[in-house]
Amino acid sequence: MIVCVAVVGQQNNPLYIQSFTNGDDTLKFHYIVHCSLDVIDEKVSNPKKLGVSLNETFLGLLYPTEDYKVFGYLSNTKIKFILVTTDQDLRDADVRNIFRRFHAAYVDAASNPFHVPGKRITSPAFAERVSSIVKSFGAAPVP
Amino acid sequence: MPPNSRPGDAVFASVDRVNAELFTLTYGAIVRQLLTDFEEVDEVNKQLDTMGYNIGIRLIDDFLAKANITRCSDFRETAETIVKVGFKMFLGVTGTVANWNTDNTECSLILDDNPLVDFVELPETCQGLYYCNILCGVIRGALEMVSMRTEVKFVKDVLRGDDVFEIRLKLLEQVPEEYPYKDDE
Amino acid sequence: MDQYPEELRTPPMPLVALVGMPELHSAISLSLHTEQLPLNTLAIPDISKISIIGGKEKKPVDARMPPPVGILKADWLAKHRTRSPAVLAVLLSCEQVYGDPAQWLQVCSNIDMIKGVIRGRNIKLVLAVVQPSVVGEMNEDRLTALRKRAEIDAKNCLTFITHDPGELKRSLLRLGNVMGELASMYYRDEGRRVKLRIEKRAYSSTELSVRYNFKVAVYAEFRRDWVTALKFYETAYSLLQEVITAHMDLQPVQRIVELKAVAEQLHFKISTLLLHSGKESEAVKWFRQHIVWYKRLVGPPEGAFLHWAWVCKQFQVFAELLDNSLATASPVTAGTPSPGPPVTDRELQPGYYLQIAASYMVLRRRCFESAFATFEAFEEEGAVDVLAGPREEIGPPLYVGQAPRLLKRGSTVDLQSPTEAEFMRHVIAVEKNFAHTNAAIDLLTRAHEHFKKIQAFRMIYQLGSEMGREYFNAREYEKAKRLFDSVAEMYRKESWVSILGATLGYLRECARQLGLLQEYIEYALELASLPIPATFGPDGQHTVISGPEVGPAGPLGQFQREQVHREVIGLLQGATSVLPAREGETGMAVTAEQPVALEIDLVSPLRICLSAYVAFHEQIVKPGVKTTLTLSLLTHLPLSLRLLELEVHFSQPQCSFILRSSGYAVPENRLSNGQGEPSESIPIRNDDDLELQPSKWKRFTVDILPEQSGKLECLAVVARVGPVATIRCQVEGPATQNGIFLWMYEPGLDTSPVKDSSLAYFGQKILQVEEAEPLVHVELSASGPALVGETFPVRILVTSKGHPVIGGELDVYLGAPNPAPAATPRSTSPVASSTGPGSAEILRAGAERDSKPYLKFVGPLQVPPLDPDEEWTTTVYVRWSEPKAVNLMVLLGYQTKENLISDLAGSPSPRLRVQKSLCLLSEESLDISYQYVAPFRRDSLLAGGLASEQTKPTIALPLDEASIFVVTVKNSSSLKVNLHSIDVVERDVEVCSVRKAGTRGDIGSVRLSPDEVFTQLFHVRPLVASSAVDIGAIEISWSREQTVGNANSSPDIPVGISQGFADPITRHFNLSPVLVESPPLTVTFDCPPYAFLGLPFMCSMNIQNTTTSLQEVSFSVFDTQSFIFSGAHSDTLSILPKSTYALSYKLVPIAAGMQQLPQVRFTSTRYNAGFQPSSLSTQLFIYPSSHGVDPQKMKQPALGNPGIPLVS
Amino acid sequence: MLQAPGGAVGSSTRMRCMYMFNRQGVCLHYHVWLRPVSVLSRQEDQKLMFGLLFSLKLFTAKMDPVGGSKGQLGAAQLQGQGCSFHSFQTNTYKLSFMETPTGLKIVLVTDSKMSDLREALKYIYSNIYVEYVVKNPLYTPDTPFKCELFNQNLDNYVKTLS
Amino acid sequence: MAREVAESCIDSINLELVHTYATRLHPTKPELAARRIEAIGFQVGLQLAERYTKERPRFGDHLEAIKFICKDFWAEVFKKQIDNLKTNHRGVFVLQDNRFRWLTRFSLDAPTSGNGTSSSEANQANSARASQAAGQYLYFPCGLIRGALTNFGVPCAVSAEVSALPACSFIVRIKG
Amino acid sequence: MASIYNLFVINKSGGLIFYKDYGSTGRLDTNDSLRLASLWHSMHAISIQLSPTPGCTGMEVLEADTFDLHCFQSLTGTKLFVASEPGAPGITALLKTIYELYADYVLKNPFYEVEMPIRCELFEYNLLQAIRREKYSVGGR
Repeated sequence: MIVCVAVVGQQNNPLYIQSFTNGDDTLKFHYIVHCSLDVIDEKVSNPKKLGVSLNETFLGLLYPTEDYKVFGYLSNTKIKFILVTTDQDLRDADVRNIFRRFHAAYVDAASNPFHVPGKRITSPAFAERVSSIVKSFGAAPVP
Repeated sequence: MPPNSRPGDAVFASVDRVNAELFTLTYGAIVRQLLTDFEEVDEVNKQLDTMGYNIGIRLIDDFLAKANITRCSDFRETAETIVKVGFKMFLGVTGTVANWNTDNTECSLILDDNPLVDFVELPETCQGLYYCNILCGVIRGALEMVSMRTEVKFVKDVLRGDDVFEIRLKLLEQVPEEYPYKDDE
Repeated sequence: MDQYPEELRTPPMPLVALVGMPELHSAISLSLHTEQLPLNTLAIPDISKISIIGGKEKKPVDARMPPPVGILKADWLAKHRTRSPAVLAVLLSCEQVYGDPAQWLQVCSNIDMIKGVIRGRNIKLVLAVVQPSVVGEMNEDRLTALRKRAEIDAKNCLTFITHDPGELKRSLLRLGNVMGELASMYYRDEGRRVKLRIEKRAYSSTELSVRYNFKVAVYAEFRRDWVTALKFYETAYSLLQEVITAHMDLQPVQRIVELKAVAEQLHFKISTLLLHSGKESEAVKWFRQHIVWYKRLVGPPEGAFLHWAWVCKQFQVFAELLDNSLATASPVTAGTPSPGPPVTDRELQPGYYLQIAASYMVLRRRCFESAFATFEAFEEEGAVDVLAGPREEIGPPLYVGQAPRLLKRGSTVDLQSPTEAEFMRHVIAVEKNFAHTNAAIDLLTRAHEHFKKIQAFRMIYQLGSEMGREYFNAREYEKAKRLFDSVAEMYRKESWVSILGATLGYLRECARQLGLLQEYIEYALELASLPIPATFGPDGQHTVISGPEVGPAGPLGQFQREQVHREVIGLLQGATSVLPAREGETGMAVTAEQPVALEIDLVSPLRICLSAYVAFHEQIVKPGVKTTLTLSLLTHLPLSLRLLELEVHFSQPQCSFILRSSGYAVPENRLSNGQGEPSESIPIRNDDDLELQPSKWKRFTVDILPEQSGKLECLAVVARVGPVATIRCQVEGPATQNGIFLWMYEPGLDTSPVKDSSLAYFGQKILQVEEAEPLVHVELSASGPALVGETFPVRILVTSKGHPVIGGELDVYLGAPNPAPAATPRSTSPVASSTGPGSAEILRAGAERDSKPYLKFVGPLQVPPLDPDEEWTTTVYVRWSEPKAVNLMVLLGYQTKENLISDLAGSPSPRLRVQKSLCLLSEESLDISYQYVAPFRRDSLLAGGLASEQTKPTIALPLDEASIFVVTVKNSSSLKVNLHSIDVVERDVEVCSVRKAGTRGDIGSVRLSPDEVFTQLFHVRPLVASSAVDIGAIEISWSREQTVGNANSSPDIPVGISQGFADPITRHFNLSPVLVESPPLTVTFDCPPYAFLGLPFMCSMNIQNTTTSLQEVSFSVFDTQSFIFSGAHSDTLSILPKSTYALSYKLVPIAAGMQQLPQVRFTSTRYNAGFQPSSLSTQLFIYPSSHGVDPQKMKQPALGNPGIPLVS
Repeated sequence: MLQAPGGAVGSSTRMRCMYMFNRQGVCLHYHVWLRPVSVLSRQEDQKLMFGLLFSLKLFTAKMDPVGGSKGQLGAAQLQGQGCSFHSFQTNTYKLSFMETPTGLKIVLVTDSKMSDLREALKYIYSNIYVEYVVKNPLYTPDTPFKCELFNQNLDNYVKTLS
Repeated sequence: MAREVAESCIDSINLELVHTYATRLHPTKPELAARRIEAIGFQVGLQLAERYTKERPRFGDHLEAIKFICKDFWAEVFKKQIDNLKTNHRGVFVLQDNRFRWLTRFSLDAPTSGNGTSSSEANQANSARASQAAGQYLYFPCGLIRGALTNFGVPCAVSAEVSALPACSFIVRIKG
Repeated sequence: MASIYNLFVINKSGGLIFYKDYGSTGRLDTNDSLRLASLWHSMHAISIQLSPTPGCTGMEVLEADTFDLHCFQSLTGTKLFVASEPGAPGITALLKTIYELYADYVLKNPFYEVEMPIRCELFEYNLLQAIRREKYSVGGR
């Protein structure tokens, strides 16, 4: 299940970061997401070495931590989308699909005239959409 | 509906159309810029209304021509036309007219959707903003060109949590045509 | 990893043994070691020591044996690598073999003994007969006999030739091959044997099959058969898992420890092998599963820390393995297709594992701390750690992963192994001395190194904060603070507020612990100002950031920000104090003794706490003109902030001012205490509202009155938060404002500091104050052209038009005539060096008491202070020594006000300058010429003059004769000039006397209009003959004609200064020296003053010889048509010394009017020089008739009367 | 001298001229193809024309033999109220007239034989005036204009009229 | 099927946008007005860039981004592609549109010739006025382009030139 | 059967000298008819002034939304005009006939004063006949 989703801006500043656990461990995810930016940089800077198909938005598994897997997606406008999941093995296709919906949600949020590009996303609608996406992925609060 | 005026969707089908995104976003950007320029919401509402007015006085001709309307002297029928033909022809949406007052000088134009507000979420800082206020201006301007002085304002706004957009339309007077040159004749 | 024993770390090497002929051992073992598959050699000096060969009799296993008390024998590996060889080589010298039977028997018995030893261990045997020399024949049947004895086939019995290096080499090689083969054969057999058992499953417990598989694997390794080895290790590994799952019931700690130790060993082997064969990702996947599987095996809580220690070790070791293999292997490629989730790049980074290891190290510490606490609680008195007992009582563990044995307890393992309690006591005792923090930090540092290599800087900073946390836990606050500081910097840059917040929490705490008040406040302010409230989705539950990492600040959120805010503001206001770091101490506080003055420059992270923008409403103003300034303050503190005062500082201090909250009463001691109070002079404006609302612009609009020209920049504002707490904040122009970082990512429309949109774009924090217009009028006036020699007055009029003139200095100097030098006045020094020296000079009227009426002008004139519309005038004089046009330049420098304040400020109020120039022409007033004239009709022969005729004509005068000296003065100027006197001053009266001719002595004052000429005659009588007589000089005194307001002088000469012209100018004109000589001959011409037409008359020439010698003079007369005469036309006559000869003619005029008499030319033969009277003196007027003319007159001879002024 | 630029060039010889008035009687546009005679100054002419239109409307509105009760002659009317007219003809010319609800009056003067021009006027209004004048960003509504595009398109169009 | 509106809406809003800022709000400060209008275009550009590239792989380089503008982006917004793209290979691109949709209705007063002025010079005067007038209406599209490119990580400055109505070209200068 | 609504006769100075209503709804009272007449008179004059080409004699046909108006002007300046149903044919001819009747029965009437309102049964009678003859329906009687 997805425990954390994040949108990170062009300046690598967090635009939106939301964790879906009940535990008081939110900061942990900030660290994880933030570090995953390194991996994204690496992947983008030398795509072939890491066997990413050139310029594909979906970056695949960035890295696993002890308890999580971190997936990445980089839009054409250098917006990064990051998923933290607990699942051991996920089908790329599924994750890709999640990201696509996720991106779509972002694009609409970004189209809100009152959303200034590059700023944190506070749109409730967006949050709503995101959590529904997450839920649809079978996210259930950890007991 | 006035005689021999074409039905709204026919007109809409006939006019040049563009993807609404550009329009929606442009309008949004303008509103935001105005908000940054004049920090007061009321001032922005005013500005939007003025802009609408200026648009209206031009747009009316486009409308009459495309919708093939040769005369509109009856207020009731005019209101209908706005909602059924006007909104449809320009915004691709139709609404309804409701809440006529007894002497048929006031009514509500009701839209449950309009392309201006796609993607829009009002930040709490902008309470009191009538996001679509430009529409009021347009209607006012257009009607003035067909010699109806009106007062147009939003009373319901989905963005503010209402169920529909409701524009209150009030006819102040119908200006009769008179000979401008007093000197001779 | 290096804590592993050698035999585990390195791949095993076959072991062989040598016996006999020790002298050869070293050579042989060396060569064996260098075999392509090297062999370790166990060298046994002689047969008697053969027993050291380890290993026990192999007895067949049977199922009835009880399950072993351990899984892997602790020493088994070591034994096989060091003590039980695979092959034994016996070296015999040939004479032993071929020598006398006695020795031969010895050999045989040895062989039997050896066979005894190796039997049952099926160690392979090799015989080598050493032939040290060529001599000594081979004896085939002895050799075969030997073989028979040793029961080995021929190829294992070889001869070893040492006498010839080539041979030796070959022999070594042979020996090596044979032993190599045998060795691998041995290990294969051993392997087979064990495998057989496995297949038979002829034993009770899985433990054993683990062991056997392990053994098979090891034997395979001996044979370098990695594949097999790997296979069996893997089986062993999985069997072990069976063992564990078999009895998952609560295990005693020791058991778990053992099992995990075995697992660790097996896994180590596996990963080593995988990595060696370049299968990194395989290895990684194995490791993953390894961890996943064993992480669960925590065991009883009191032993948890052991578990985490173990896990930690797994990671650390794997990291090291990976590191080594990466160091050797070619660059890894991820995503090699293989089952299971792909291996990411990260997982091939040693750093990745080290970091995780570190986290487990931390976990280990935590668990230990709790375990230790409980242990302390229940530990009975005086219990001792038996396992820490003396050496001899403690035996090494029998099996891998078991505890040491307590030997004195008894003989069996069960007795010897410690109880659970003892064991725990022991491990806790050990763990107590373990420096977890250092270990963790060490791991982190190493991880740090690795990530540096791949520039994963975010990871690096995360490691940084982890280290920081470790130090913080270890109460090493300086170190922690240093780390956190650098980390914070990074998160600010990345504007990851949440993490930054946590870091600041730590920093603030460090500052508190270290007693750093200022920093404490700064961290607190920043923390409070962070845009944390909604770093999360809007849904309520998530508005705080929490987790173990948040540290002392506690969960981050609006509430906590507000707490921090109240706390720190209270501190600044002096209301509260920080709670002390340790009990009994007093917490830090802001007091008069310990005031706080914070600095917020343009890059300070505290700008989010307070930032200031200013915009002048104009770009350029004139000094002294009021202009408006908008000052905007912004704070992002969570609660409103009330300022007591707000000082605004400008580059021109006199513009600075203070806004003072009307509520605020300044404490008396403010002045006394020495903190940033430059300015009680600063004007104070009361403003009742100095309260800043969170994230809302506070805008002040104030009037500024700049007085100095130049740029006026608003530098900073100083906000007084508490009586002794100020925040100084540098200001920016609104145009530069593009969101305050961190907050610029916050939603909400960012409004600009100034409301007026155009000001927002074009507003400047710098104001250009123009130079004040010099409102002073300087006027130069002079009258027309000047005359050389006179002191020509120029009037300078300074009029102040509008502003006062203070400390004015007037500089006057001459420049080249127009075009005037464009260069600034300063560049050309006063009193024009530019114009030729002395051609003109500037003078000043001397004071009354001064001897000289005029003084040379030096240095500038001081101008008295002038009030607006006052005027002041002065006059300077110019005197020319030669006609020349010059530019008179006047430079007035002054200030508009007293300079004292600004002098203090170091910036003198600028001097305004006015420059004026006037082109002056000068003319030569008079030009003077003179000539000498001989007396009338009396000519002297002056040889000198003649002699020097061809050379330059020097004027020669007859000695003691009164020659006439004519001085002509012409007015060459364009002005009327009064000529007061013309005199000749003799140089020496004895030498030559000069007398003014004419009756009137002084000419009085003659006025000469331009070009008018005046002539004055003198009689010059030289008294001494000399070649150069200096007669003296002409002295002319003149003055310009007084014209009061005459037309041609353009600016009227003000009456005041006309006196400049009044006094006459005297000019001297030196006469060039003349030649004076006494003439040898003098001719005096004598004739009547006039004659009548037709009437004859006489005229004569008296030739006087002044010499004492006879003079011959020839003469010739030339006719003229006006006269007829008789007498010789030419002749030569001799004149006696000192006598006179008269030569006379009678002439009859035949024409009337002024007629030229016949010319006579004399030539002195002596001096061979001719001369004739000037034609002028030989003219005569002829009356047409005598009628009306008194004939009497004709009688007396008329001498030319000198003294008549000849006016030409 | 009232010959407008590019007027007659190639355009149908049957066209004479065109007037456009706004409701305030301002002549927004005056277009001449062929007008040998014009008695009055341009202003007078235009004013007179507007006057005529206005009176004619009053006339027809009053005259209207079928429309029911009508106010008395010259009573102020709302835009588009009452009976209006669409053309009249004399021996020398025909005048065709149209008025939009916005009070825009378009007058087309042609030779007297010209057929019914109501459609033509509508076309000129919707496809030429609206497109090239109203939608021209440089055009200030309700002011006189002489846009090139308008002229071109108008000329091209009237060529097609018989 | 994406939602549609009448093109008149776009035209009107553009027209009024310029009128509001250039004529009503900042009549005396043309460059301020320009900035505002451009800023509005910029935001829209950013957003459109976001929308239009939702489903496509990332651009490899600047040129790809520019081409995208010329083709897909232009097509989306103006229903046609840029007619001609030139570059000096040193970061300057010229996008030429021979019939820029938003200028098609631009029409000036016909030169009131006939009285002396030769139509040629009148025309010149005209086109001069035209470009001057049209200029204001190009700040917005300039903003659009800059916004989109910026969002693609191509920081640049964009200016426009009107040659002969309704043709115009946009000059993109890539920064750094 | 096209219908005629009314007939106006105006003298050269624009005075209404004859008006007959043939059944227009909401018929005109005298004042109105007088005003309309003079209004027509002046508009007729204006129409001449506005002619783009020379030789204009003024409005002949006016096509209104609900009726056509045909106008005949005699050389003496007398104007006759009728309002008829739109597109009613032959009105011009009718007017001619009416003019002849005017000549015969009005002008030749010794008691008739020129330029003065016409009160003359004969004229009216023949007028009606003529209209009938030309087969125009006249409303009312």
